[in-house]
Amino acid sequence: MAGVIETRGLRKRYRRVEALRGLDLEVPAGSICGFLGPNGAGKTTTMRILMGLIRPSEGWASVLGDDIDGNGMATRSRIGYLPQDPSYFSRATVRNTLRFVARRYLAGSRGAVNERVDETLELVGLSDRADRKVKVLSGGERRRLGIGQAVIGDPDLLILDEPSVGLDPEGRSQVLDLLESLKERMTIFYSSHILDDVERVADHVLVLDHGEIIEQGPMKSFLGGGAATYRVRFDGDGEATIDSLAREPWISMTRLIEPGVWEIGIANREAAEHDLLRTLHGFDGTRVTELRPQQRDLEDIYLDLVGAGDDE
Amino acid sequence: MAIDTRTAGVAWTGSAGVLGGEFARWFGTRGLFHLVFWLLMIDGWLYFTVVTKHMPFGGLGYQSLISMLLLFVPPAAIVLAEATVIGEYRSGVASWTVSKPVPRWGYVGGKLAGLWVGLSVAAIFIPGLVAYWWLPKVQPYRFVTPEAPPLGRFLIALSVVSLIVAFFITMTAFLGTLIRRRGVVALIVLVAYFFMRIPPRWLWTGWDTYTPAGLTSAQPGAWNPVAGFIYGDPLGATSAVVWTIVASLAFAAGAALIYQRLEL
Amino acid sequence: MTSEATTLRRIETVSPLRGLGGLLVVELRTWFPWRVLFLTIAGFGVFAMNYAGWRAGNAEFGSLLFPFFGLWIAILLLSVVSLTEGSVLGEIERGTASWLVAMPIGRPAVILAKFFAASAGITAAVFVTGTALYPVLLEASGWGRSEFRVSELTEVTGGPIGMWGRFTSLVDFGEWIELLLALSVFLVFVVAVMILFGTMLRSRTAVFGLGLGVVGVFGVAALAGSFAAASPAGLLRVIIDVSQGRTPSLVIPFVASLLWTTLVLLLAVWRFDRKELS
Amino acid sequence: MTAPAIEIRQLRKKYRKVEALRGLDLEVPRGSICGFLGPNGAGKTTTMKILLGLIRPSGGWAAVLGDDVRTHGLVARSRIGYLPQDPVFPPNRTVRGVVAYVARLYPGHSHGRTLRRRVDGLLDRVGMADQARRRVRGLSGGERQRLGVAQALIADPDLVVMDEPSAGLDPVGRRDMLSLIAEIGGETTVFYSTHILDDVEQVSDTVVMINSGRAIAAGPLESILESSDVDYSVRLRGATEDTLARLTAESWVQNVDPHRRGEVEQWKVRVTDGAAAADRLVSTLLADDGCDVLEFHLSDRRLEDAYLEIVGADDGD
Repeated sequence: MAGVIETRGLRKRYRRVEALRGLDLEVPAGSICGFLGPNGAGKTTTMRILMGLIRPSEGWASVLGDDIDGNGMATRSRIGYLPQDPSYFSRATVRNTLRFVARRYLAGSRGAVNERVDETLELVGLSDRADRKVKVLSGGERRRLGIGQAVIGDPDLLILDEPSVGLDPEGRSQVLDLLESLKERMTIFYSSHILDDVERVADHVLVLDHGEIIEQGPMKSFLGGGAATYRVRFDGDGEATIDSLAREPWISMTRLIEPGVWEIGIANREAAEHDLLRTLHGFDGTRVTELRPQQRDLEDIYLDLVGAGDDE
Repeated sequence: MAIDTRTAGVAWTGSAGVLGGEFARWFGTRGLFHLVFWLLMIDGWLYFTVVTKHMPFGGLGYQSLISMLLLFVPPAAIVLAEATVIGEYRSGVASWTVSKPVPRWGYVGGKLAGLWVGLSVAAIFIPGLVAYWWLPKVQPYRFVTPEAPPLGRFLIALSVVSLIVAFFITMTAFLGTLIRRRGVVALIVLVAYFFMRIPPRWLWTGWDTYTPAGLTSAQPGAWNPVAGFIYGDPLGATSAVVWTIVASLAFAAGAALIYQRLEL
Repeated sequence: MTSEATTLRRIETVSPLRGLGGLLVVELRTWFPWRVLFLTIAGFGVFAMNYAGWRAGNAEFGSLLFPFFGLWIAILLLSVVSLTEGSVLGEIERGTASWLVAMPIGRPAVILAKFFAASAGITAAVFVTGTALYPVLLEASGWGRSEFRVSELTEVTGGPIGMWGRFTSLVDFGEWIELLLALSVFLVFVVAVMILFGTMLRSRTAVFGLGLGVVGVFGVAALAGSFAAASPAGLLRVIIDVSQGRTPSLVIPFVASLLWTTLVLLLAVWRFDRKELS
Repeated sequence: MTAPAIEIRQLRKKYRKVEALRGLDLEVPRGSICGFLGPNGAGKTTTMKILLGLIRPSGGWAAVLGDDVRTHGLVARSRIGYLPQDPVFPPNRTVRGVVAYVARLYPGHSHGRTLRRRVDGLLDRVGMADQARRRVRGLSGGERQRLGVAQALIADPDLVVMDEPSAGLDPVGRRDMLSLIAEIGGETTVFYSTHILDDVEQVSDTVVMINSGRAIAAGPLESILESSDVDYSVRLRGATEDTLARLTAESWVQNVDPHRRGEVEQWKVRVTDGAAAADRLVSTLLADDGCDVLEFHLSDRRLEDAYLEIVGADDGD
């Protein structure tokens, strides 16, 4: 099934700066796709091209099956977009802004539209701010309005440019919960710099650097499915338990790190996740007090890919 | 008191920094752009009219030069002053600047002084003197008074035009810090500029003495006083010059005072 | 999203004018009521000043109508330029334009909504002021001398051009409305030019400066009579002729100005359509 | 006794209807690196703007390095480097031009080539060396942020005040920011607000938490992180409902706070009896075959947990 967003050889030049150098990316349908990359890598440029705000210098791109060179109007009615630092009508209230956006995407009775507006206000937690002027909203509230106006048209695809920048921890986790709840109904393509949030919610990852995709794939393959190592701590020294465990076929290696703390290598992760703790717990005598997968998180992998401090 | 000398020292460096920053821009790209624009706008058009006798100014030489400066430079000063004062307030550049060790009066003063001096040099003095140089080389058959006016009186006339420009810059700044809405402030000052050209004397007899109108408005069938001055007519409304200076300083002080209380 | 979503269908129609209605409502709200009120009050204020001075001086009727007209036109021109200099660039700088255009909204709709709203606002101000003043002018023209000096208006150019003319009687209401229409169409042309500059230049200061320049050139050209009738300046020419007692035909400059305005507007629409909104 | 870097007593600020600061007390010792934390709208930006003399307090008193910000604001600002929230610079200046311009505003600034070298050195430190000649107008959010840091440090300030310096920065940029803060800490005091609490743990030595205009916690980082409660963090996958029910029913379990991310469930299990938990937690979790335990350990208390708890408690009462 073709990807919701596909690009082939996408290039964009601004006078001296080459923002995109032949981008080939694919965003699978129904996924929450994290779009990562350093500042100035070309993330915002890519999103603007997909939204038809700017034209590519070369290459081809399609969104929801339609080539972006067409007038893109029909496709845009199926996309919700949140720009990096959005600004709305200066005199409007939150409710009027959402009603204006709803009218652009949906045809229906005034009552139905108002109902949809109230629902969206509820969804993004702005019901008590509905009749406030947009210009008096705080940074966090503006960000929620941004997500609300992107979602209100019931789109098939959501494109969000750093949706949770400037949000406090509580606000960020609400955004994650919101993206989670929207997952069934639409594909979500969003850029972010806070990678442990992305790791928690995204199931597909694209990494852009200096205008080129340097890595893309499902989150699992990113985090390295295959071999896995675990760190286990025992109440006693755990010697006996480790010896008997070592005889299990799917254990590749065991290593003592410090008294009572062992590192265990396992051939494949699925077996480890199901059997390791059960097997360890099965041996009477010592008690397991801690089990930690030694997994490199998305940020470590990202820093390797981007070559931390690679300002060549 | 030790602390006050410290404050004074910091205030001086900060204000000088802002003023220096403005002059650097005026002697850089911005100044060059303006110089080319005004040479075309003033000297270019004057040359066109003098040679082709086409436009109403046709063939009147030095007086029409002064009139053109009085007609075109003040509106430009109003637009530029509004863009600087209100534009930087709204965009947040003002807030960023006064978060440095820069006193607010130093910020406002530096911006206005930079604009006044920069615009006067690029739009009044250089185009004026360039015209002073080439006008006699064009056969003066259409000039009302062919020979060039004495350079001294000509320079004084250019300085009076520059004072009038200062009046409009500071008036825009004062209203700009008070109202802080771009379109409205420019409109009010542009209307005032218009009333300086055709003063509604029936409304207030003091126009000619207390405002630049005394210098810019022409009695029917005569030159405006500044244009007339270069060929020996007495400036007449010297009080207008004095009051223009007083008004400019008052507007500038008012703008600085209001800016002192602004929340940025 | 609850079941009610069924009564809401996703928009399918595709046209460059999509969203014009919604945008027009927003743009009209920036002009009505405040800006129109502001322009109307300015018009009345200028007239009241003139009228007071004129009654006191007991001068000829021409010296009431004529300076008022000159002043009123000048202030309306300055107002149009000052109030529309930020209409396109203001939105682009704030980022509102890219937010709008990312929605299923036709780019032409954004420009046309701004043009129609500004034109409606200014035309309303001209006609409200004009029609309200007509009875006062009619009564005032009943007495007072009837010749005048046109030079007061031409002082705009700063040179002593003396021209005498006669002013017979006030134009009848039909011709008065034609005058207001001519003035409105010229102002609408200036709106189109300002919007075009907004799509071509990068700084609002430049748009403002150029706007004042264009208005100045058209104004001076109309007074000097050197512009052909087939241009918006011809409209100004008509206004001056009518107020000097002559009755020139309004058709040619009127049609010409509408064509000029449409051309400028189409260029603005085309420019905005291709503009890169970063 | 040298005055503290920042001293605030009963600071109040009322915008038309909203009371942004309701009697804030705060003290930041010299040479410390202080994280200033709080939810959106708690009053962080208002506090900083008062310190910088951008807005006037409605009540109370604030001093920077011993100088009262209202009577001697100028002297105070001559020793502060400030990075506002989403900074705005003169659009037509170049990146190098902005930093040099700021330097000249401070008393005792260097000139000519020495200034030029300092500016380029600092631009290199923030990773903007190759953008030095670019116009500010075309910079992206992250690049503007890096320029913001450079212009805040160019005048060798004694106090650096930064309002969400790492908002919009990518992971590499954030890491450079942290190492930069750590480097200038010590002789320079750093007072910065942020929402990314892991960063604060790595670099700050003191923390101040503010909520609805009042300080709700302040002190060294270690004291903030201490807590009497015993918590376990557990990650599971599969059918977890009845395991959850069974766990909450246990006598030694006070409560379980579940979060779902994809198919993985993240639980925070607060226990009342540590010993009983150590004994029976694993067997309780493993009772249901359909649910796998991916990870479990005593949760190493993170600043984010302490923050959510303290702010939650403050909102609660």
